Formats: sequence, structure tokens, C-alpha cells
Amino acid sequence: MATEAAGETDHDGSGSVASGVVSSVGRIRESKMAMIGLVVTVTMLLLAIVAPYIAPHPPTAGSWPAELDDSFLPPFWESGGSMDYPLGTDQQGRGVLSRILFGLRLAYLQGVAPVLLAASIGVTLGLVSGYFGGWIDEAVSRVIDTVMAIPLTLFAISVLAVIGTSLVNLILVIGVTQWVPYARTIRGQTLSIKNEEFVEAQRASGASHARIIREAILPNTMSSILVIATLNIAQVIVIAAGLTFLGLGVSPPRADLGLMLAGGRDYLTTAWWYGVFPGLALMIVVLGINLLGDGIRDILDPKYSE
Amino acid sequence: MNWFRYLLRRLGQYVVVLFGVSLIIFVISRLSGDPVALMVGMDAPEELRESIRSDLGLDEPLIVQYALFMRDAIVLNFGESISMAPGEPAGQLVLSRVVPTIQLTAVAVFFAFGIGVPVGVISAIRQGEYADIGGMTFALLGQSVPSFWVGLMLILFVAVPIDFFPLAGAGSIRHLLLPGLTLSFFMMASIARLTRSNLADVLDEEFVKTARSKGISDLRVYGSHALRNAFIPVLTYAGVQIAYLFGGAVITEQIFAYPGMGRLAIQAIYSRDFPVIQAVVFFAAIMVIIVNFTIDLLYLKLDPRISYGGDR
Amino acid sequence: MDGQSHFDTTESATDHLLQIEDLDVTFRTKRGDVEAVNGIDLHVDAGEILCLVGESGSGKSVTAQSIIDLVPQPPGEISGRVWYKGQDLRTVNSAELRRVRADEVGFIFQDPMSSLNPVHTVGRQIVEAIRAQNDVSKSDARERAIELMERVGISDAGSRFGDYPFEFSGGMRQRVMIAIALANEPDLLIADEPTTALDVTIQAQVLELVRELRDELDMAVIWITHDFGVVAEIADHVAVMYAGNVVETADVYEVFDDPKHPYTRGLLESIPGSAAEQGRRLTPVEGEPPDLTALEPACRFRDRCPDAMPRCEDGMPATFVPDGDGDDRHEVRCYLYDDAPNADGPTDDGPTADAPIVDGSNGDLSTVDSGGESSHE
Amino acid sequence: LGGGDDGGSGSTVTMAPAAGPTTLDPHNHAETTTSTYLIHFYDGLVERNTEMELVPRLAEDWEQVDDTTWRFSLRDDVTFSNGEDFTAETAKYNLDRVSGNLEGAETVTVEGDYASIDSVEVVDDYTVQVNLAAPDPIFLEMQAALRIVPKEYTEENGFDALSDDPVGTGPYELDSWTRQQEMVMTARSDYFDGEPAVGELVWQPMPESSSRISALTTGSVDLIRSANPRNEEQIENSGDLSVERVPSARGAALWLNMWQEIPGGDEPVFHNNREARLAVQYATDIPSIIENILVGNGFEIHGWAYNDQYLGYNDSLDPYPHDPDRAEELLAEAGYSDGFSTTLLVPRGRYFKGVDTAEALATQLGDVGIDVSLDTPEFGTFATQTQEGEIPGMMLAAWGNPTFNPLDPYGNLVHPDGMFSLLPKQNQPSWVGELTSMIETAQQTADREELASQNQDIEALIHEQGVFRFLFQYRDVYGVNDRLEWDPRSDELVDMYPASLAE
Amino acid sequence: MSDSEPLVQVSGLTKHFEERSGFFGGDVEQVQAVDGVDLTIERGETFGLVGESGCGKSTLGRTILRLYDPTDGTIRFKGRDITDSSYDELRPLREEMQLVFQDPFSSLNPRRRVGEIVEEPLAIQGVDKREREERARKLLERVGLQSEHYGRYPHAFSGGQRQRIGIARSLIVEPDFIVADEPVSALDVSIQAQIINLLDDLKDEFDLALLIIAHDLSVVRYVADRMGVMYLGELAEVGPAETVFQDPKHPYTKALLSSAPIPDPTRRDRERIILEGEPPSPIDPPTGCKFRTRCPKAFEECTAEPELEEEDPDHHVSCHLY
Ligand SMILES: Nc1ncnc2c1ncn2[C@@H]1O[C@H](COP(=O)(O)OP(=O)(O)OP(=O)(O)O)[C@@H](O)[C@H]1O
Ligand SMILES: Nc1ncnc2c1ncn2[C@@H]1O[C@H](COP(=O)(O)OP(=O)(O)OP(=O)(O)O)[C@@H](O)[C@H]1O
Ligand SMILES: [Mg+2]
Ligand SMILES: [Mg+2]
Repeated sequence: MATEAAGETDHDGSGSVASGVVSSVGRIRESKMAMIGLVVTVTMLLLAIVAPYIAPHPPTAGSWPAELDDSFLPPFWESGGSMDYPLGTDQQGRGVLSRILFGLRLAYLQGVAPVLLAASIGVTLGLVSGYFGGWIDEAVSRVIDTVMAIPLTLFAISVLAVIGTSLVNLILVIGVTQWVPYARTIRGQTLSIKNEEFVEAQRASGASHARIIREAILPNTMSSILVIATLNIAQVIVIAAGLTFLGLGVSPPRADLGLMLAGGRDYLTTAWWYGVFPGLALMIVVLGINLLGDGIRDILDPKYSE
Repeated sequence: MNWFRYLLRRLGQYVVVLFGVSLIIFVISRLSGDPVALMVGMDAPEELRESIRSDLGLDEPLIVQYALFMRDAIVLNFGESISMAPGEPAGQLVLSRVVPTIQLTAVAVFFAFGIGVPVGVISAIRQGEYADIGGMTFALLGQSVPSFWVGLMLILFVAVPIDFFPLAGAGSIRHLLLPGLTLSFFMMASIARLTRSNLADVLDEEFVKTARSKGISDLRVYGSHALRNAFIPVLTYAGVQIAYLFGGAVITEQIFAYPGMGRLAIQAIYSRDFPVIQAVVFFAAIMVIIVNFTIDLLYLKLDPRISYGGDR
Repeated sequence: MDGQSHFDTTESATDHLLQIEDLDVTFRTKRGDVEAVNGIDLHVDAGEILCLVGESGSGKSVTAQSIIDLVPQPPGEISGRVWYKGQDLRTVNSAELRRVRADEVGFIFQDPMSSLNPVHTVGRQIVEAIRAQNDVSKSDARERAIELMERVGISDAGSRFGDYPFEFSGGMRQRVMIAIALANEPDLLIADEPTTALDVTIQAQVLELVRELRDELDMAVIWITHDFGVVAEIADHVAVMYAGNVVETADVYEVFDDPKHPYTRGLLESIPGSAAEQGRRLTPVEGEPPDLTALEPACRFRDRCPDAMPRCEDGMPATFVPDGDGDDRHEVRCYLYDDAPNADGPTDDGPTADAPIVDGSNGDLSTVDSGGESSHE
Repeated sequence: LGGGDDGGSGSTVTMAPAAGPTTLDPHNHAETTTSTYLIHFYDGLVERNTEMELVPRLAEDWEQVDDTTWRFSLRDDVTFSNGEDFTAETAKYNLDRVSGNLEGAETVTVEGDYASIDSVEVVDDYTVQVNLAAPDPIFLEMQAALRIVPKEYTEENGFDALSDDPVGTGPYELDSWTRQQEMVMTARSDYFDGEPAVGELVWQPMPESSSRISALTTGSVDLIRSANPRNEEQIENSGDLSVERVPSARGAALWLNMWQEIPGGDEPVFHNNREARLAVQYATDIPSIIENILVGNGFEIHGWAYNDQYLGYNDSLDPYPHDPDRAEELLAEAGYSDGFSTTLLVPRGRYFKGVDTAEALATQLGDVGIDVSLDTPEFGTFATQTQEGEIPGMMLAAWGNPTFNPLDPYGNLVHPDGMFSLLPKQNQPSWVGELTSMIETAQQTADREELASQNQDIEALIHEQGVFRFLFQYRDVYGVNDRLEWDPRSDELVDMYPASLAE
Repeated sequence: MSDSEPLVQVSGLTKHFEERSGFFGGDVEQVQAVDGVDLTIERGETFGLVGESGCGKSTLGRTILRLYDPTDGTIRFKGRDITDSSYDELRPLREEMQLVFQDPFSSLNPRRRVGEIVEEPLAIQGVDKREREERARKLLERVGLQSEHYGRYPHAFSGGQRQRIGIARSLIVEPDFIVADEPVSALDVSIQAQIINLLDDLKDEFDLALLIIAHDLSVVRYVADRMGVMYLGELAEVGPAETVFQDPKHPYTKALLSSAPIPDPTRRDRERIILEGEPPSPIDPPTGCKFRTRCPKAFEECTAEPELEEEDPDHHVSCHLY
């Protein structure tokens, strides 16, 4: 009986975290923007996942020395190009298309991993400082102000220059610099949620702080977290690409979009495909996530769902 | 004198922030390995290294080093550049680059607001119409394209074919246009979208209906009532974004060979010139704080509630 | 004025200061179309206070805002006529509309907290209203604003002129709103629940003030409230709204003395004040108002109506004048008062396939008025 | 100031190097980029001409009195740009400063290069004698890198005064300078060797190679260093531009780390294992890299004496050919039939196509089973890392040697005590001891003939043991506007004194 | 604990809030929300509390439940002094006292199912799931909802239904004492009556003592046995509800009753006491009698603070006129 009733509700509205997410995914169909974003993102993600099976060439090493002799072949529609390398080759004779396909994997990894880190730091700090207030809040607020005063790119550059460049370090550094929006938003929401009467009701029933945070506050911030995180993934992908572009991120010979952009910039006038296609791929990835994030925000916005 | 207290309180918070910044800077720079290796020739004798080390205070305990660092940082003394311009005071080196970067960011902010706000306003007023869809598509793209790619494309398709735009350097308005546009791209797009959504929200507010009910013109309704209220969150956003802008200047300056703080920072970091790194980050933080303080002042002007103990 | 006579009027009978005819407002939302206001006819004369009363969501504010075109479009869509001093405000040009807003109609909004612009001083907001359409010098306007502030009971007006809304209490803000509404001595004052957010002691002050002003300026007032206590205190005439319809209009004494519509009766019996005096248990109106996005072509009250009958399914009833009632302003939209026994057709524009005709009759069109249901449009 | 046909914007030439100078004190830096600027302000006693021959400049003549004594007779008609005269006192003052013999002066960056100087004597107003502590076969070569600063001026104002306002004897003086942005130099009409043909030099550093190319093609710049061979075609095709190429004094090699313990966890594969080193030699295909990655801008080399310009070039040696099968055999002999993994350290942004070359090498080594991952720090990090001995299994670097004598790399890169030597420091196989003593002997050999044959032996031993995988000597490429007549130099310096404008 | 002991006994109860402002929030202003209130509530009794917005009604109610720490005074619940009990010590007592809220929207966690919300107090007390659910379903039916509503989310319910859910939540632990803070003021009249009737029934059925806070005088008159009138943190008048309505003593009570609109147009021309101005700020209340700044009958003595004194049997007034 209980399950029946529960089953009945799930399709008609939002609900707990999980069902909230599920139902908003269901409602994505209502938002054209979100729909496009979802399709683009899912497509690109699929391409990334199946890259090893569909990429015409391996992303890095190949059969030597034929490959090096193939350097800077243009895309197939230009004279000199061939369907062997549909989007042309780079200076090492590697297929641009294959590198992009593999590069997508890194792009999503570089987007999602730091965001997970940043979200867990930011949400924790935001909950704690908003809920307990007092000196904890004051301290967290000053830390937030401090982090906001330092240009994060500069900070990331400095730290990466110190701890060395690697994919893991890149993810770590971006992660620890991106938590501020989570902390700020969640803190603000916690401040207002903790004054809601349903929290008071829990307190009036003797619930512990942990229980209140877990059951009253966190679930009600979840949709904001989801929205910030989605949009943040897009931002982080761009930041990561920028750092790699400056030479502080992923190292060659990995197939990485930022790295390809950096490599391709010297050849924009002579072998444009080397820098332009990775740029386009990056843009599509980011655009897809941005659309998706916006759509989710619209859907979760009470104004919209009224 | 509530506004005065408000400003004092903000200033107090900024002092704390500067202290935090200095601590972060110090930690980073001391983690960054031995600068002496870069200062002297590759085969310099050990005694020489030792003596340089003690000249720089590098042989003191960390806490003492930090105290020394703070003492000097207060008067903007960050020591001498080690590898980029040996002997030059790092502070001065950075100071000579501050103006171009301020110019660049100012141009970027100008573009961001000058283009972003009108686009946002038009979109909000023409919700759902083609102007709105066009404006917001542009804004969404703007948020999705890495600014360095924008810069490269601008070089390729604008600067190279059109003689008017110099490819590198600084010194004139012409030098500022493309880098400024590149740097402002993301912020411009964000401001357009933020303006639109805020204005749309404000237009739904009761007081806008009140204004309409008075029989005043639409221009006044939008200008004097709606936009001013919608602008407050945009300003807040700009305050948050300004640090990103200074960060973004690093890449932009690199691409356009623009001699600003950002490029200096990159060079300093590549050559581990930590006094210069310290100075750059510190100056950048100070500029962020100055901008934010200016925004605080603007708030006082724009939002009277602030001066009466409100917070933003 | 005869409640049924303007069925085929295209030009207004301009003997009323304001006359609303067949007003429909629909909001197109993601959830579906909200038929917020449906076929409303109302009128008010100079010096008269008309109370619009009804539950939350019944369409009171939307009706009021439609008069001077304040309903946001989109999402709103409005049809109908709003005759004011002989011209239809729905068709006048925007300059004229602005002039009417500025000089003829004053509007007080429900929530004094959100209806003043937080970033302008109250003085500036009053002055803006004074100068909106009139060539008044700044200093004259300022003087007049201070006068107004004093008139609405803001003491020390000269020094409070430069204060911001957040420096005022709720009651004081509502006075500021009244000052704005009265800035150019309007002939019609529309007050949308101006006291709901206020304490009773302050409410009493405001009610007193409005009564005085009405007498002084001979304004017509449309006063919106959901509190029958307030209605009893201030109204000359009452229009009871339910789910987008005006279900009953009458003289205030009639309404309390002899409520006709089952809904009006239910409301009056729900009020603890009167119940306690009679020492009996409250009789609530059971159930909830209908969802305005999913209306069926039937009487909108029928699900909650203790007197519901099969006929109620036919469509929203037309306006009837209760049998034997001498007062020509007592009108009810309820089949109980259909004195033409075979006039049971729905008020839809002609019979439709899915509207069952209970009595087998096609109805007597003579009772159909312009307030007819138009949910098929 | 000025005079003659100085002036007119027509005699202005604009250059876009990759970087600006860090300082204008010629003794306090070790960067070719900075030297390019400073050679216009300062002269040396001895200099190299465009053909890299040692020619007199401030010194009219010199003689090697004995193995450890050199005597220079100086010009008497030289004045600094501030009017101060150049004399033997000035020369001594400079030599003392760079050899650390100047009382109370701070140590300078170039000190290590002049360590062999024991003392300097002023013989007369225009003669100076240098006494060496030990024979130094490259003493004169090093003199060509030393620029002379004024004595009285610096004694009065301190050396710091030079760091942003140079006072030299050179053909140009500073007009204006905005760091990393623009430097303008004007010709000295009173230059002792004759007024330069180009009246004004404008330097606008551009780190982006694409910006440089664009600036050149749009005509806003007359001369650039190209970092991108793909653009050569573009330059050559655009009517009034041409490409100048010159073999560089810089040679690139792959260092094989022979230490017994390697920081960072790479296995010490190359320690005492010649087969493993030779496997690397055969696994790699240098001509292909030169052709594809450098687009022809390089020459295959087989030792630190790249060619017969270098003292001790050994023409009996041949570069190891590309032979992957042989490499795999050797690998098996070395005990690594399944290959091994290692790391290749290469600085980014420093060497022409450095990272690309490393990537290609890694691919080639991968084909025989050597799994190479790249570590590509910025040069600053690279420099620190290498000096602290944080060097993994392999390292790609290039060594510029404008002395044309391989003794310089032998000392720094081969001798186990050298800064960048990766020869084993413990548990040395016998050939290492042999090599060490051969180098030490050569370093004391004053006779050039004898030195040449000693160098040849050293070359042969290095080659035999496969100490380095020698890659190539670079070819530098410049893009030049045809209105400018200018010759490139092998030492990467851009010298505008000999340049002139075509009519 | 004896039966003669009142259920709730409050004496000298004071609650001041600190408002921070100024440099680093260094200036602290005291909001004197509740100031020296004496009050007893007997078992099964319904006590109504009226007063203008901001006069401290909610604060008083919440402080009695020890959701706020009192600044001064004592609170005894069933004879036990709970003034200084800690949050954890109070936990078992929460079974005996509960709260019903004004806002039917913000008082229900939108992310939890109705069942979970109603069960929450039991879950905190550690009752097992099966029993919880059974009791919750029963109670939902009792308050006029359906057992099937157990698995729904609050957003699917109207204001009145939500208020029923809130009432069910407070009843599930079968408390002896409920504070209902304006339980009907957010509801429409027609719905309001439903909820008032429900509360009326439940209080007998569950033998509840009820502290009902309202600003609508007629609601209090309808449900309360005794009532108190609050002004600026103090009780101005306390007495049996009907007595206070019929024979108000305190000038404030008189003004309040006179201001309240009466749903009878024939009485609109009655004599009315219309107060001047608005209540002063609780940050800086007037000295002496707090009502004297607006009191039409104020005289010199009013500068002294009046005591709440018994005027008629069980009818207390705090005014110098008596
Ligand atoms: N901008 C809008 N968009 C969509 N629906 C709206 C809009 N404005 C009003 N409505 C709907 O129209 C209906 C009538 O609203 P209205 O504000 O007139 O009610 P009301 O009688 O004034 O209620 P209250 O007493 O709560 O003020 C409601 O269902 C409301 O949700
Ligand atoms: N948590 C708090 N912090 C600071 N001040 C508070 C707090 N809660 C209430 N106050 C202040 O205490 C005073 C009394 O508030 P309280 O909510 O008890 O009034 P009330 O009588 O319930 O009013 P209402 O009818 O508006 O609910 C008010 O001035 C209020 O601003
Ligand atoms: Mg309304
Ligand atoms: Mg309250």
C-alpha cells in the first residue's frame, strides 16, 4: 500500500533528492534548451566513452615511421586530405579526429572530478557555517572573501608551478579553488532554511543537529547544488583547458583538447584544422553542459514550476 | 553615520582578507623550491649560494620569514626580482605593469557592461521575441567559448587581415580593443544573462506595478525603477567576477603579448621569480579589494538599505 | 442599471463612473491556461465604495489591475470592456491610458512591503506620481507631497520626506501608498487589500482615513478584501467573487442580512465572530476552490455547494435577480434563483454537443447575459 | 648626439624577438636573448664576426705570452657614450669584476666563466696583461662573450645604474625602454668603428610566434626569429619577405641517465649497461625527426663537435642509424627483452620543437618496447629540477656552444663532476675513469693541434659508449623584410651593426 | 508532581534578543521581545494570546517550549523546572509538548513525504518504523486526510490540508500541551473554520492544553477558555475569554476590541476608540507603563511600571487605572 502511494507520487512531482533529480530529468522534456543540452551532452559523452572503438587511429603512438611522414595532412575535403584522417593530422602525424575523440574523455574528467571535489568542500563549509553561525561562520566568510580576492587563475598557476603539472594536480588545484560558489550559495540557503518552520518543527521534536542538517537542510539545497555543479562543470572544463594552454595542465603526448589548442595555435595560418577543431569540440562540450545546467535551473526554479 | 560604519566594517574585513592573501602567497612562494639555483650560474660555488640564501633571509625559520615578509609587504616591499630583472625591486617591476593591466581590465569591464547590459535589457523587455532569443544565444555561446580561443580567432580573423589592430604590445586604444574584447567575453555574456533574468524578476515586482499605476512613461519605469534594482545583483556579480577578470588577463595578455601584470606573472612563475610572484598576487588582490570597495561605495549610492546596517 | 440589460450593448451606458463588461483574463502558463477572471460585470459610481470580496485566488486583484491595464501581458490575456467616463480604457492609446493612471485612478497595492521601490525615498516616489503627467515644478510638487503625507497621517512629514521605505513601518508605508494613490485627487481609488498586512488597530486608522477621504473628495472606491468584517465596516455595495466569477452583488446590508448565493452564506457562517455570538459551532464551506487550469463547463462552486443539483453541471449560471427582491442591485449567479422554471440552458453561446441539456429544453435566451461562460473560447 | 644621416624614419628598423632583456648590466645575466640587446650598447675586447671568427674590437691585437699569460693591446680612440675614455684601467676593472677580484663588488652571474683568471695587470695606458691560474684553452673564446662597462661611471653610480640605463662603447645608445614592451636604440655618430647604417632600432618582444609572423607579414616588423617552420613558405611567398637560415651553435641530445640511483623512481637501466644505451641509439630515427618535426631545420650530429668548425671534429664516426630490429636485439642482450619504462624530461617553450621532438622520440622508443612518459615543465622549473639533480631516466636538452670547442660541453655535460653530467658518480665502469682523465688532460692542453686530437679521442669514446643519443644541430630561421640587409649568426645573436637598409 | 500543579507555570519570563550592528557587529542592541511575563496554563485548558504584530506572542510561546533560551524567569512544566534544561535533557519532554505553525507552506519540509513528516517526532524518539507508520496513517485519517496521503509530498496539498498535516505531526506523540502559533491566520475564512473546528474537537479528544496565538480576536474568543492580551512583551490583561470580551479593563484591550471590524454593517456607526500611532520599538520601549505613549487615558502615574493585578476574580489587569 505504502509503495503504491509512493509510486503514485513519483510521477506527479518533485520530491526527495533522488526523486527530485529523477523527476527533473523527466521534466527536461518541457524545456527546449535543456533538451538540446541533454542531447548534445549525452552524444558527446557517448562519443567519449566509445572513443577507443570508433576512433580511426590510436590517440598517441602509431606505426612508425609512416605516421610522422603524415604530419599536417589537411581534412578530407581539402586537397591532399583523405578519409584516413577525416579532420587532418597534427605535427606528429596523428589524426585530429582521433585525438579529439579521446580528448573528450579527458575534458569530461577534468570537468567532473574537480567539481566533485569543490562541491564537497563548498557544501560542507556552507552547511556548517550557515547552520552554526557565530565564529565558524565569520571564519568561513573571511576565508571565502580571501579566496575571492585572489585571482584564481594566478593562484592555480602559482600552485601548479610549485607542485608540478600533472592531470591529478590540475584536478586538485581547480577543485580547491572552485568551492566558493557552493559555500556562498549553500550558506545563504542554509541561513534561510534553518529559520523555516519545518526546521523549527524538527527542533521542537528534539532532533539532533546532524539529523536536521541531513534531513531538512541538505535535501532542500540539493537542487541548487545540482545547478551550480552542472554550470560549474562547464566552467571548469574551460579553466582546465586554459591552464593546459598555458602549459600548466596535462602534459603531452596525452590527447587533450587544451593541449591541442595550445599546439595548434602556432599553425592557425598554415594548418588551421589543428587548432580550430579542438576549439570547436571544446565549445560544443561546454555549450551542451551550459544548456543543460540552464535548463535544469529553469525546471527547478519555483517560478517555473508554479 | 551608518554608512560610515558600514564602510569601516568592510574595510576591516578587507584587512583580514589581505592578511589571508599574504599568508597564502607566502606559503606558495616558500613551497616553490630553491630560487638561488636560478639566480646564479649553473656552476656557482656552494658558498655563493649560501650567502645569497642568507641575504634573502631564506635560512631563517619559516615563521620568522613570514614575519619579515609581512613587515615588508605592508610597505609593498617584496624584495628584489631574482631572475627576471635581477636587482629590480619586485614591487616596482609590478607597479610598472599595473597600469596596462588596469587599462585592459577597465576596457574589458567597459565592454562587459556596455554591451552586456543593453543586450540583457533588450532581452528582458522583449522576452520570448527574436531579439531575446538572439541576445541570449549570443550570451550562451559567449559563456561556452574559452576566452583564449576567442583571442586566437580574433588574431586570426581580425587582427591579421585588418591592419588597424596591432598584434602585440600596448600604448594606445587600438592595442586595447581586441584583448579587451577577448577578456570581457565571458563576463559580457554573463552580465547580459544576469541583467535579463534580474530585470525580468524586477519587472514582476509589485513596485514596478506601482510605478506604472502612477502613469509615468515606460522609459522611467524601466530606467528609474526596474533597472536600478536589477542592477544591484549585477554589480555584486561584477565584484565576484573581478578576480576572475584579473586571472583571465593572464591568458589574454599572453596571447596578445600585452605587457601587463598577467604576462609578468607568467614569466615570473616560469622563472620562479618569487618576489615578483608575491608582488603580482598581492597587487592583484589589492586591486580586487579596491574594486570591491568601490562597489561597496556604489552600493551605498544604489541601495540605501545597505547604509542602514544591511549587508549584501 | 439593470444587470441584464447590457447584453447587446456595444457602446456603454455611461451613467456609471466605471463599468466593467464581460471581463475575461486568462494566464497562459506552463502548467496550462489559468482562467483567472471570467465574464465579470461590475460598476461603481462616484462617492460609492464597492467591496470586492472573495477567497485567495478568486481573481480580485486581477480584476482590479485589469482596469488600468496593469496585468502583465504575457502571460495574461484580457478581453472585455472597461468603460471609464465614457471611454473604453481597453482601447485608448497609451498616452491617454497613462493620463488616466496619473490623474483619474489611484491604486493601492496589497503588500506595503513590496509595492514601494526600496531604493528611492518615499518623497521622491510621491513627487513622481504628482509630476507624472502634470507640469508641476519640483518644489511645488515637494510641497504638495508633504501636504499629502500629512493628510494621510504621517507626522513630521517634512523630515520623513527623504526617508526610504524600509525606514517606515508597514502601516506608515501603506499611508505612503495611499498618498501616492491620492497624489492627483483621483476620481476612482482602487485599493487591493490595503489593510490585510496590518494590525487591527492600524487597520482601523486606515479605514477611518479612507472613509474621510471618500467623503472629502467624493471618490468612487473599489476596495478589495477577504475579510467580511472590513466589508461590513466600509462597503456600500459588495461583489462576492468565487473562482474568477462574481457570484453575488448586492447592497452591503442585503449581503449580511439576506445572502443569496450558497457560497456567500457559507462564508458568513464560517466567521467565528458571528458564530460565537450565536453560540454555535462554525459551519465551514467544505472542500477547496477548484483548480483554475482544469475547469469544467459547470458551475464552479458546485463541488462545494450544499444545494448542488443536476442542473449545476450545465454551465456557469447566468446572473439572476432573486425572486421578489426589490433591490435592482442584488444579482446572483446561481440556478436557485432562476425564476424562469424552464430556463435551464447553459449560458454557453448556444448549446454544445458536450453540454447536457437536462430539461430537454434549449433554454430561454432572454435570461442569458453577457456574463456568460466562455470557457470554450 | 646624433649626426650624419641619422634621423629620418626611413632608417628605422623594427625587430620582434621572443623576449625582452632582463637587465642591461652585461655581466649579470646568462641569456642569449638579453645579449642580443646588449651587444649594441657594449663591445668586447674580442668579438666574433658573422662567420664566427674571432676578431679584434676594443683590443687591437693580442698575444699569448705563455700557457698562462695573455696580453692585449687596446684601441686608444674609444669613448663611452657618456664621454668617458676606454683605457687599460677600464679593461682590468671589467676583468676583475667578472673574475671576482674586484674588492667589495657583488658576485656577478657570469663569474663561473672566468674562473681561470688569476690576476690582471695594467702594463700601460692601452695594454693589459691577464695571468691565468692554469692553462685555459678556451680563454680567448670566453673573452668574446665579455662586454666592457665603464669604470668611472660605475664607481660613481654603482653597477645598479647600468641595469636600466646602459653606458657603453657600442654603436647604439638607449633612447627609451619599457620593459617587455619596447626598446628604442639610436645610433652613435661618434662610434669608433664608424656610425652604423641603421639610425634607429626598435625592439618589440613578442612571445607568440604567430604574432611575430603576423607582424612580419603585415610589415609592422622587419625582422623576426621564426619558431615555426610551417610559416617559412608563407614568408617566402609574400613578395617582399625572405627567409634567412643559419646553422646554430646549439646542439640537441638525449641524455641517458647512468646514475646508479635515479630520483623519481625510474629504473637505473643505463647504469653500466652499454647495450641498453645502444638500443636507444638504434631505436630512434633522427633524420625523420629532422625532416618532419624540424621541417629540415637541423643537421644530424654524432658528438659535441658538430662539424669541422669545431675543434676536434671526428669525421671517422657515423651517427647511429635507425634500426629497430637491432635495437630490440640489444635490448634483449641488455636484459630487457620486454622493454622497460622510463621518463623523459624536456623543458617546454625553450628549445625549438623541443616537446614535439620528445614526443616523436617517445613514440619511436615505444615501438621497440621502451615505454616513455614525458615530463614537460617550464624551463624555470626544469632549471631548478636539473640543478637539484631531480633528473629522471632521460632528458632532452640542447647546449649552445659558441666557443666552437667541445671542451665547454665536456666540462659541463660529460665530466662526472659537471653540472649536467649524468655519467655514473659511484660504481663507475672503467671507461668512465678513462674519459674523465682524458677530459682533464684536454682542459690543460694549450696546444691546439694536440687538443684537437685529444678531443677526437674523447668524441670517439663518447660515441662508442653511447653516452648521449645525439640528435641534431639546429638551424635558426629568421624572417626578414627585403628592405633590410642583414646576415644571421650561428650564435643566435641578432647583430644590427653590420646591417643596412636596401635602397 | 501532583495533580493540583498547573501544567505550565511561567513566572517573570523574559526573552531579549541580541541584534548586532556596527563595526564588526560590535554594537549589540537588545530586542525586548518578552519582558517579565507570568502565566499559568492548566491541564486541558485553552489559553488564547492576542496582541499586535511584534508584541512577542510567538516568542513567548516558543520560549515556553524552550525553543529559545529564556533571558530571565522560570518555566515549570508539570511541576518540573525546565528553565535551564539542555537541549538533550529536553528531548524526552518533547513527547509532551508540541508546536503548530502559522505558515502551512514553510512548516512542512518540501523534500519529505507526508508520512515522514508526521512520523518525525516518533522517529526521533526511536519508535520503530512499523508502529510509526500505523500511527501516522491513523492520525492522518483523524485529521481529515486519507491514509493514502502517507506517501505524497506536501506540495500536492492545499493550505488547509497542509495545516491538517502539521496538526497531525504535533499530535502523533500524544502531547499534553500544544502551542499553536496563529494556526489559521494564513487560511481563507472558509478553510479557517474547518481547522478551528478540528482543533476544537481534538483538544477534547486528546485532553490537550492549548496555547493558541492569534491576532484575530474572534478566533480567540471562539476557542479559548482564558485569554491574555499582550503589548510590547508584557501581558496587559489576563482573564476568562468571555469576561475579557464583555468587560475589558485595560485601555489597550478596549482599543483592540473596538478596532476589530465586526461583520455586521448595522453596527458600523458604533463608537470606536482609534489609537494614535503605532507600537514603539521593542529595542527601545517606553519606561513605566509601556502603553502610555498611545494610551488615551494616560496620566502621571503611568511613568511608573504597573503590576499585573487581580481585579475581578481570575481577571488580571496591568494598569494604574485600577
Ligand atoms: N502573472 C500571473 N501568471 C499566472 N497566473 C496568475 C498571474 N497573476 C495571477 N494569476 C492567477 O490568477 C488567479 C487570480 O489571482 P488574483 O491575484 O486575482 O487573486 P486574488 O483574489 O487577488 O487573491 P489574493 O486574495 O490571494 O490576493 C490566481 O489563480 C493566480 O494564481
Ligand atoms: N530570532 C529573533 N532575533 C531577533 N529578534 C527577534 C527574533 N524573533 C523575534 N524577534 C523580535 O522580537 C519581537 C517580538 O517578536 P514575535 O515574533 O514574538 O512577535 P509576535 O507577537 O509573534 O508578532 P507576529 O504577530 O508578527 O507574529 C519583534 O520585534 C521581533 O522582531
Ligand atoms: Mg490579490
Ligand atoms: Mg508571531
